[in-house]
Amino acid sequence: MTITYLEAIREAQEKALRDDERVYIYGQDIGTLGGAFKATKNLAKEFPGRVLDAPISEDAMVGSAIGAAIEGMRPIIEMQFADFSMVAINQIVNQAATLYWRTQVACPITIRLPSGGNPGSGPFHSQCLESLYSHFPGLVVMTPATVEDAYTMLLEAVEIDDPVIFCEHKYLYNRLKCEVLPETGLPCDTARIARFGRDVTIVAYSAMVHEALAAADQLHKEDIEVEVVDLRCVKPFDLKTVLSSVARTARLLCVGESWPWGGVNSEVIASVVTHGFHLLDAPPQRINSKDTPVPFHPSLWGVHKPSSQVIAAAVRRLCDW
Amino acid sequence: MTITYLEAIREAQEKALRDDERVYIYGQDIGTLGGAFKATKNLAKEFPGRVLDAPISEDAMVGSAIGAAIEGMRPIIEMQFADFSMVAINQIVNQAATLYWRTQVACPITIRLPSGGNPGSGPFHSQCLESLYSHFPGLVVMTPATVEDAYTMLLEAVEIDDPVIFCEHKYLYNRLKCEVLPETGLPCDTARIARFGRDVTIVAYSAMVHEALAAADQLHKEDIEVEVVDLRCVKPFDLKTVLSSVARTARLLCVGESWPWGGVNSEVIASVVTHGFHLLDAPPQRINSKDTPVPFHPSLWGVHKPSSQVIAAAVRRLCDW
Amino acid sequence: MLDTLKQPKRGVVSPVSREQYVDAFNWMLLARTVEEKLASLWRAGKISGGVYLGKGQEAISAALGIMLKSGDIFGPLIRDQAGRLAFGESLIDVFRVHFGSRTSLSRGRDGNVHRGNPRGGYHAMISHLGSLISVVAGALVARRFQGDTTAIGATTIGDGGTSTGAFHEAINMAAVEKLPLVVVVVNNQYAYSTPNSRQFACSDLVERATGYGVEGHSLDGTDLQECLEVLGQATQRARSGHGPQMVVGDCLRLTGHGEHDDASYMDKTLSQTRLGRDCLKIAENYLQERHWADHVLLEDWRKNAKEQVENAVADAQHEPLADPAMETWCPYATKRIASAVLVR
Amino acid sequence: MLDTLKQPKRGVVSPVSREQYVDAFNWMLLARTVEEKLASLWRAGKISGGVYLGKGQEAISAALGIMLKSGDIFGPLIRDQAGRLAFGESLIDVFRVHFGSRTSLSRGRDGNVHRGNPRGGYHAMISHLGSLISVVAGALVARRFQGDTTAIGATTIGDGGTSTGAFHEAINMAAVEKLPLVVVVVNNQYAYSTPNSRQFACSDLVERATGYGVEGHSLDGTDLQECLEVLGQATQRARSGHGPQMVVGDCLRLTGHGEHDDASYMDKTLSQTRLGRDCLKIAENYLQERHWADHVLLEDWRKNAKEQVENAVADAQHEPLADPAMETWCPYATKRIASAVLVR
Ligand SMILES: Cc1ncc(C[n+]2csc(CCOP(=O)(O)OP(=O)(O)O)c2C)c(N)n1
Ligand SMILES: Cc1ncc(C[n+]2csc(CCOP(=O)(O)OP(=O)(O)O)c2C)c(N)n1
Ligand SMILES: [Mg+2]
Ligand SMILES: [Mg+2]
Repeated sequence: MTITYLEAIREAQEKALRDDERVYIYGQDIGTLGGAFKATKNLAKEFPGRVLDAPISEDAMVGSAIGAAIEGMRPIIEMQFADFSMVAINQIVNQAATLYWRTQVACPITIRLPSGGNPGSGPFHSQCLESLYSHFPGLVVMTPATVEDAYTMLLEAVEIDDPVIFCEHKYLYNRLKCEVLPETGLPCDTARIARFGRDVTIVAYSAMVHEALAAADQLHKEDIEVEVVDLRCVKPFDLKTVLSSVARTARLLCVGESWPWGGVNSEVIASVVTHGFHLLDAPPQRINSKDTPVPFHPSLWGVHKPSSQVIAAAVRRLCDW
Repeated sequence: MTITYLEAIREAQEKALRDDERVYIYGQDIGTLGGAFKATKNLAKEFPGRVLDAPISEDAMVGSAIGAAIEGMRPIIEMQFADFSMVAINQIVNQAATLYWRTQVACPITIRLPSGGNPGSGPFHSQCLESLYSHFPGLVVMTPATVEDAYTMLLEAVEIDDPVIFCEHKYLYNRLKCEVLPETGLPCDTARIARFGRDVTIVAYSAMVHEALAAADQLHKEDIEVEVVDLRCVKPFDLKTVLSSVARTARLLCVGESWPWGGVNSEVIASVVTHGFHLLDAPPQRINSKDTPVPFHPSLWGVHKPSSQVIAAAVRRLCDW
Repeated sequence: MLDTLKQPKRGVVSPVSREQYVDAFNWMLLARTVEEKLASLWRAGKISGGVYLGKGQEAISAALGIMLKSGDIFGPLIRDQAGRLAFGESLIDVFRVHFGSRTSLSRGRDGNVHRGNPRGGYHAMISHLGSLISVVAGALVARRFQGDTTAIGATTIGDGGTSTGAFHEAINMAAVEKLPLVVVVVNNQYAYSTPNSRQFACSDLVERATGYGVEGHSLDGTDLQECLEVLGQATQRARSGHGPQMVVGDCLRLTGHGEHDDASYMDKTLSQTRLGRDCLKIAENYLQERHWADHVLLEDWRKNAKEQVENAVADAQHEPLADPAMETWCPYATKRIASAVLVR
Repeated sequence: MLDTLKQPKRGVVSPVSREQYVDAFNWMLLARTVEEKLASLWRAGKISGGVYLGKGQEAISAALGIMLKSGDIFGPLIRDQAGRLAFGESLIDVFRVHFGSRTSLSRGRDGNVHRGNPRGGYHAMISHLGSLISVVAGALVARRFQGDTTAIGATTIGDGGTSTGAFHEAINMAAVEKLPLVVVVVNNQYAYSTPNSRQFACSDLVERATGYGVEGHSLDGTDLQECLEVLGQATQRARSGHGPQMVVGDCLRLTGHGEHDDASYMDKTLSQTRLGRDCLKIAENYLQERHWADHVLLEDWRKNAKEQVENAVADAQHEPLADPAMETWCPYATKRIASAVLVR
């Protein structure tokens, strides 16, 4: 029996609901329908009254989760698409993210953002907002790249006492599978070496880990050994693991699907060069989506976001430095 | 007769209203009151019907400006504080910033954000959101540091066919003065060398330019000559001028008041190292506000944001590299 | 391109004339025909992205569309195919955008319902529900500045969309400014899978009008005659200086939320009620009862609609698709800024 | 610390008893005394940041505060000094937070009106208007999950705050969930300098209640007796399962928006109307007319309030101020995350 990335998210929520009575889920169409992507399939039936359909009021959805968290609950909010979280951002970054700092009362809410592009989704159903939320103090921003991480990190997100932005990638929902869900995983603030290599370090997260791995497979045939670091969590992120990988390879390429200006890539590069400048034999490089909205047409979309081909080409250039 | 930074903003709006009948201003309390900071003092009287008090509806304020821009107007929106623009961010980044790309219809709106800290202002009246807005494709983000720039750049913002986020710094409002307003200024996509020096390049913008200059004054006495580049506009920013300064000094320190993760500093550093790695003799460094909300108490606030002392110390370390 | 498409002869006629009814009916029919085609193209995998249809809502949408005149402003939402056509959208534009053609209004950059030609008064929605209302209101603010005293603006929103903060802010602001704005709330009983009972607690959304200080109207969305009457009146009131009008039309979504959705969550008994009537069928009967059209004429109209649609599809299919090589990858309109960005 | 401060004896008494009236009056008097002190401290430059006062709104605020019981939830806004005190805020906390004391509820991190003790049911507002309502609603959702069937939540908002999308979303959601939430709209005629006429177009904000499907109440905010009666009723209705209650209280802001503001933009004639009456004076008269208090007793109460305030100020002034050296500069509650962040 195999389990998809999407099913792992459902399983994690089921387990959280089962194990912890403080957990409930709130979001549009998550009850009878089981969510636009079916991430809460049957949960409303299994846990009556704890998986609730919300009106189209993202601000109030998040605000109410904050209030419930103050009273000791551990709400999970499903945004129908990451993009719609923009109308709740004030509650997220100004109310939830500052609550502990202002009042010493923790705000353990998890906000699930179905993120990233898919062919034909267009500019308002494709956004990657991890870079946006990471800018704000007080949020933990998770970006799982594997089925296992989708499962254990979501459980961790619910456990953590801070507001977590859980960026689950829609492209991976049904494309990634694993055999069996793990009991435990790495803590979110630890990156994972997804592939070992000696020549170049690629730092990636979420769906881009798989593009990086595909590029690494290709480059292996060309005798270039790429090390792929999966950040797993982008705020905070595990600089130590990144630096020690760069210490081995002396070359860094960052790959992320969000927009270039001030994104994860620029933060990783800035952190690496301020703390590990001497480790680098070549200028660090980055590949992002293009700096335009995400296009609708699949042929435009395919070029807008980073692909394994573009990554491989960048690695080759880095090796020739 | 001297003119303050705040008065320059008023003068620019007066000139825009006078010269271009497509211009109008919309914002809370900007009519009779002349705005919370008096940036529109008397303008409602001078231009009847063109300086309008808005309800407390930031989303609708920006949405309506977009509609008016589509019909050929050039609205200026005053946010009472930058912080409150968060409840309008969806209109700004998803509607205004994408309009031209989606429809080939330009969206010439200017959104004025009274930004940055002042003693005793606290976490929700002090924010610097330039890094946030710069992340999104389609916006121009201006951050004037001088009275002259406040004036000419605001006029330029109104002229530009794209949505402009105009980050005016409240700390500078009454503290900066000049003798006479210039007729013309540099275009916004050109940075300015605010002080020439040979040893270290400091890249700064907005109020931080003045902290950098104060540090440079101090360091001059210690025989360290700092070059200060005032970015003026952070999205897009003038990488060429930054690179050519770094080419001369071989050392880079970036200073910005916004939060560290993925801010202007990290974008500038990432751009410099990817394009000018070989120019640097030492790891580039950055100083931001601390990664917490902006504290209320002046003594906390003074340490939360970068100061000339902290900048000077960082420069000394850089020189000792 | 839309600028010339509105016939100025249109406007309010009360009581509803044959001419107006037939006009609206034909837009309904054309919309239904377009949408049936879209659905089959989608099933055949010929469309990338979703397809969202307005089946059951054509009467409201068409009636609104024909009440708008040249120079008016329209901000349609996802189920407004009929209104779009009545407002002047050309058939080929519908298919171009669904195919992602390079010549489409968005040049393949956005798809399906997000199309528009804003400078022609035909707004292009973004997905975030509620956010278009203030844009249409702002366009009317501009018209006021420009001395245009005759144009009105209209936009639609679903029962679900009324729960957004954007909806509230926009209507309130339009009321303060007394703008000639018509907001049509189409209560099709569901927001995706969410029934009214989980969306709001008032007994009828029209009760919100008083709280905004705007005029409220109700209509039965399955009855074209009533749609024409009420929307005729509402647009007329807006046009003659009575400020924003809120029209709440009741109907039932006779399709899934999108074509991917089998709508199995819907309360089956609703389709047996008055709400569940197919407005197109009701209108056909009405035409026949009144002797405004007989079988032969109806069949003629149907054939005509089909032909138009088939031609448009054929034409659109021949057009070049979006091509990354031809993309500028630049979101800026200002030349200087664009070149500064592209240089890098 | 607040947990123990509410006396459970409080609740609805109808008609208003002397005990209740006197209780509320004394909170009003104490609040007025606190605020006069804050104003003079501000003028003397002893407070960093702004000072925002509730002069003219004490009757509404105090009446609301005393209707809340131990275990209830309160989300006060900027002009709720009286309600805060009645709900159990200690005087020293008021001054600590204004001085930026290290021992204040926010430890100098936030100031003036942003104080609270959320785990004690006493919420700490952020500046963004409207955004607290859904938080209070959410706290009530939690209570429902936890099986608490007696607690209610109350929060206030200004006339200006009703124009925010957050206000709309929160009330609508609370109505759908039928939460025991009391939203008190204090219409003091102005939002900073903006008069009602530029804020909304309905004739009375209470007209919004029907549109949300919640119960609406109106009161004259200058009349403590009416405040007690209506808020008694509204809290009682919420408590007994009738869902959200919207109470609209009319009054006039008898001070600037903040102490920096001379309010010269205000319509001077308003202060001559019933709205412009000082609720504290009216209440004094009422007490005397009813023979519930005479000059001597009133003077006694005044002296007592002054003494309490002076003592609290003196105590707060002796406390250590916020000190950057003692700051952790870490916004995370999770130990592991905090240490990961601080290591760098
Ligand atoms: C702010 C926002 N949140 C969520 C969505 C996702 N979404 C798209 S359509 C829809 C349901 C809309 O229902 P309704 O407004 O009743 O319109 P209908 O589909 O019935 O015509 C939802 C939730 C959205 N587009 N915008
Ligand atoms: C979303 C938002 N926009 C703007 C502001 C700035 N602001 C603070 S108080 C105020 C006026 C509030 O008026 P009202 O709601 O009537 O309350 P009152 O001050 O009269 O008690 C404004 C505009 C804010 N706090 N939040
Ligand atoms: Mg609907
Ligand atoms: Mg007010």
